[in-house]
This record gives sequence, C-alpha cells and structure tokens, in this order.
Amino acid sequence: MTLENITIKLNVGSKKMENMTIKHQGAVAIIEPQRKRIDASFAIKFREDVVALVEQGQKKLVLNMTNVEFIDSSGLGAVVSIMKVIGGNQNLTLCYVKDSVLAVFKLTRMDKIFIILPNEEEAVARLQP
Amino acid sequence: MTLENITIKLNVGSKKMENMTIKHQGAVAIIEPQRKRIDASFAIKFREDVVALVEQGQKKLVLNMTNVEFIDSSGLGAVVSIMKVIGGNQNLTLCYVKDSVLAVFKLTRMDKIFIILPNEEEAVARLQP
Amino acid sequence: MNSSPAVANSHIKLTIEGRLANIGMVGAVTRILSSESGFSVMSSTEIELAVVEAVTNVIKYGLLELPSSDVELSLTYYEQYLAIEISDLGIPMPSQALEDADGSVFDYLEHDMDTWPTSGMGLSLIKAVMDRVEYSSMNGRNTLRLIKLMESVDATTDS
Amino acid sequence: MNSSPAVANSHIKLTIEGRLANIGMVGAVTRILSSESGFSVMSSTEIELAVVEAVTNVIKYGLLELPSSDVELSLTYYEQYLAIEISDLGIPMPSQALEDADGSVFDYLEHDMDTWPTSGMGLSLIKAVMDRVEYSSMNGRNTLRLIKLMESVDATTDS
Ligand SMILES: Nc1ncnc2c1ncn2[C@@H]1O[C@H](COP(=O)(O)OP(=O)(O)O)[C@@H](O)[C@H]1O
Ligand SMILES: Nc1ncnc2c1ncn2[C@@H]1O[C@H](COP(=O)(O)OP(=O)(O)O)[C@@H](O)[C@H]1O
Repeated sequence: MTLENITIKLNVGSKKMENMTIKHQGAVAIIEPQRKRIDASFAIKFREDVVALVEQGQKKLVLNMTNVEFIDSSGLGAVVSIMKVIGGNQNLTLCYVKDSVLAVFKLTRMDKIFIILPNEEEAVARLQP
Repeated sequence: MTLENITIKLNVGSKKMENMTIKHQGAVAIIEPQRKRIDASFAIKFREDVVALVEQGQKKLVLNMTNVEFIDSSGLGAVVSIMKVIGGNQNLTLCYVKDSVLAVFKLTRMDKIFIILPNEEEAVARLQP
Repeated sequence: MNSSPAVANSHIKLTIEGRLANIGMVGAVTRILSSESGFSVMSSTEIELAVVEAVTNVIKYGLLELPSSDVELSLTYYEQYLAIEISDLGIPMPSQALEDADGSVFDYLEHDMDTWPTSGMGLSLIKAVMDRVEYSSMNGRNTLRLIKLMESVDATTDS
Repeated sequence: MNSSPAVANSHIKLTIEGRLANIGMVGAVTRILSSESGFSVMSSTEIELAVVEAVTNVIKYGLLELPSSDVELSLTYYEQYLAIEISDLGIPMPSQALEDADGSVFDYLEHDMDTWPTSGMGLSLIKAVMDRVEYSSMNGRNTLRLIKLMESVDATTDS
C-alpha cells in the first residue's frame, strides 16, 4: 500500500510517466509507447506490459514508434521478445520508426525481420486478413 | 606568423569557425553571424568585426540573426555597442530573431529600442530612404 | 504549498575547465536536460541563460588568475523544481555584487543612447529568470545556488 | 594520416549516480554535445548508443552490489575525433567479455525465431559504432575508452 502510494506520487510529477497508450482497430491493437527513450530503465516494464496484453489474447499488434527517439539493445531486446511471443512478423508491424531508431534495427540486422511501414494505416492493413 | 598558423589550424577543424557573412544591398550591409551562440567566447570578436565595418564607412546595417539560437548579456552588450556606434535604430535593424534570442531582448527591455522585423527584405527596406 | 517532500528524480554533475570556449557546452547541456526534465522551451532557455551568465562570471572574474581551474555545475531535478549549483575555487564574488544587481541596469532611457547598458547585466538577468539566487563562499569554495520552479506545479493535496 | 597533433577543443566530465533512471540524461547530453561538436545526426546517435550501452552495463553488472556508486563520463572533443571514457569503482568486466563480443550475436537466422537474440548485444553494438574500444582496470577503477573519428577528416598537408 505504501509502495503503491509512492509510485503514484512519482507518476503525478512533472515527467510524463505514462508508459503507453493502446488503441484497437478490429483485431489489431495499436500500441504507442509514450516515452522518448526505450532503454534499460523502461525495457523490462515495456516488454511485460505488452506481453501481458498478448497473453490476454491479443493476437495482432502494431507498434507505433512515433514518440520514440532512442532505443538501445535492451529496448530492442524487448521488441524482439514481443515478436517471439506473438509468433513472428505476420502478427506484428511497426510504423513511424525514426531514423535514430531504425539505425539500431539496421546495426543488428533486425530490419530484415521486422516489417516497418511508414504509417499506422499501412501497419494495421498489413495485419488484416 | 606562428600564431596565424595556429588560428588557421583551428579554423579548418570540424567546427565552422567562420564568424559572419556580409552581403551588400545598396547602402545597406547585411551581416549574418555564422554562430549558434553569441556568448562571452564570441561577443568581443563579433563587436570588433562589425564596428570595424562601420568605421570603414558602412552607415546602415541589418543583423540577420537566422543562425543565432542563444545570446547572453555579453552578446547583447555587443549588439547594443554596435547600435551606439552606428548612431541609433534608424541605421540598424534586426531580422529572423528566434524566440530564445528575443526573450533576452525582452528581459532587458531592448525590444523597445531595436527594430526587429520578420525578414531580411523588410529589415533592408526600413533602412532605405 | 505541497507538504510532501520533493522527490529527487535525477542528479548530474558536470565539470569543465574554466575557459570561455567551454561555455557553449555547458549551455547546451543545461538546456537539453531542462527541457527533457519537463521545463518548457522558454524556461529551458532562461535556465540556460542563467547558467551561462554565472559560469561566464566565474571564468571572467573568479578564475582570472587561475585560467585552468575547474568549474563544477550540479543540476538536481526535483519533482517541483530544479536546483543548480555552480561552484569554483577562485576569487569569491564581492559580497555586495549580488545585492547590487537589482535590475536598475535596465532602467535606462529608451530615447537616450548614452544610458543604454552594454555590460553589468549578467547578475540582474540571473535574478530575473530564477526563482531563488543564493551565494556562499566557504573554505575557498564559492557556490552560487539557483532554484527554478516547475511551471506545472499545482498545489495538490495529499491523499 | 595527418601528422599534426590533435587540438583539444573542449572537455567535459559528467558524474552521475549509478541508477538506471539517470541513463536518459547521459544519453541526451552525449548526443547534444556530439552534434554541437560537428558530428552528423547519425554519428551522434551512434555515440549516444555506445555511451548508453556502456553506462548501462556498469550499472547493471559493475555496480550491482553498490547501487549508489558513481559513474564518471568524460568527453573530450579533439579536432579529428572524440574520446570518451566511462569509469567506475565497481566490479570489473570479465577479461574476455569485450573480446567475446565479436558481433556473432547478429549472425542469427532470419527465418528461425529461436535464434533471434534478445540480449547480449550491447558490447557488440559498442564495437560496431565506435572506431576504437579499450578497457582497463587499475587500482579499483575500471575505464572503458571509446574513440569516434570525425567523419569530415580529410588528409590535409601541413603548409
Ligand atoms: N564570480 C565572480 N567573481 C568575482 N566577481 C564577480 C563575479 N561575478 C560577478 N562579479 C562582479 O559583479 C559585477 C557584475 O556582474 P554582471 O552583472 O555579471 O555584469 P558584467 O559581468 O557584465 O560586469 C562584475 O562586474 C564583477 O565585478
Ligand atoms: N561493466 C561490466 N561489468 C561486469 N560485467 C560486464 C560489464 N559489461 C558487460 N559485462 C558482461 O558482458 C556480458 C555481455 O554484455 P552485453 O554485450 O552488453 O550484453 P547484455 O548486457 O545484454 O548481456 C554481460 O552479460 C556481462 O556478463
């Protein structure tokens, strides 16, 4: 209870601590991380939250990366984990991936695995039957 | 001679050390500082270079501030000095002043003295008879 | 007033050699950290201005005889404010300088060019943009402490 | 190769407490300084990535038992390269870890999900984006030294 309260206190601070927003379009959930940076301070929480969604039965996901300006290897590891849990790139697409983020996908050859589309519409469309 | 060489060495480095460009339009000289910051590391040199121009007979000046993202009190002091040397705001106008720079003019009430115009054309036109 | 203690979110200490060429770095770092910590663009510019003025003064006056001495900048971002400390081991600021900087330098006459200031504005600017300015000198270490409140502080009640 | 000695333009030292919450600050500062010092946007991102990976490792492994110990980051911008040192007083990195990080972690099979890596990429990424990576541990202080060359270095002749 005390811990809960402390968490809430931090969340109402000046920093936007909201981690992500979720929208639904048909069978697709569109997840938009509300962080500029997906690094080791956020990667585990991010992976857990998205994996929980998948385990609740959400089978198709778009990651809208519009807010993300930086990702490191732990952030990328989280995204790869999510991809594994959801069963591959026919169930997960990315959109609005900034150059600084794309660079890390390229350095690790992950741009060959992930389907990265220019905008949300196309990212959603690709997942629809 | 040795000092000269050292200066040149520094100038060819990665940093653009060119201080300002000068264009002429009729009797008006348009000065564009090529620095993001006019602070104590640049203010004296900047004032000296522009004042030299005025002392060579240049009687009307536009300061095109398009590159300047930050000015401090020494930078502002240099601009005020230039204004004094050129004899007031009928001979000097400013344009493309960014909000971060305008803020310092406002804090010091200098926005009441300087004629700050949105673009170079208007800044030049104001100085023409 | 919020009675809960401020929560320290992050703290960073920067050390630079006291050379004017390093001022740009200090300014850029201060601005980016302030804006990433939730201050508006305008407040971040004001914070940058205050830090640049203060560090410049240390280099220009405090370290005049010690050109290679260090300047330390400490930034602590609390939930409701930012605390900045600029410290050095140089000549202390004269005791009345901060008090003298009462903003009267800006009371010039707009129509009288001779009254326009070209210097002496730094400390007044720091005081104009910061919510609190304190100076201390102890055991050879001079520290200027600046406080800037977060704009979005609202008087929440503890539940 | 240019035979003239590198000219130090500016140097800055940053000290943070070894907490993951501070990583963002370090990254933001590194990026802004690199880009203000003439590195391209892409190189600045790479430098930011390397520094974030290195500082994260120090916090995750080196300071595991010392959660409040400091990490020091030193950035020195020379005319033709940037030298970065990340140092701490924690547990040193195992001697073979840097050598082991040979990029083979990226030799996974695109069509075989089971081979895709979700960790173990940090050191390989640092080596991929930096021109030189060295590690030393002396008198309890561990230092990772990274070098990134300026893109625009051209082999000028001395006149
Ligand atoms: N760190 C310092 N050490 C010594 N003297 C200082 C320091 N900072 C300010 N001063 C004194 O205070 C005066 C006012 O400073 P300031 O308002 O910044 O304007 P300026 O530097 O343009 O004169 C300076 O002229 C100087 O005499
Ligand atoms: N600063 C450090 N101190 C101790 N061990 C380290 C340090 N940095 C790296 N290591 C070791 O090297 C391994 C590889 O690190 P890295 O490539 O960054 O991948 P990851 O951290 O994802 O495992 C780590 O698993 C750890 O065992």
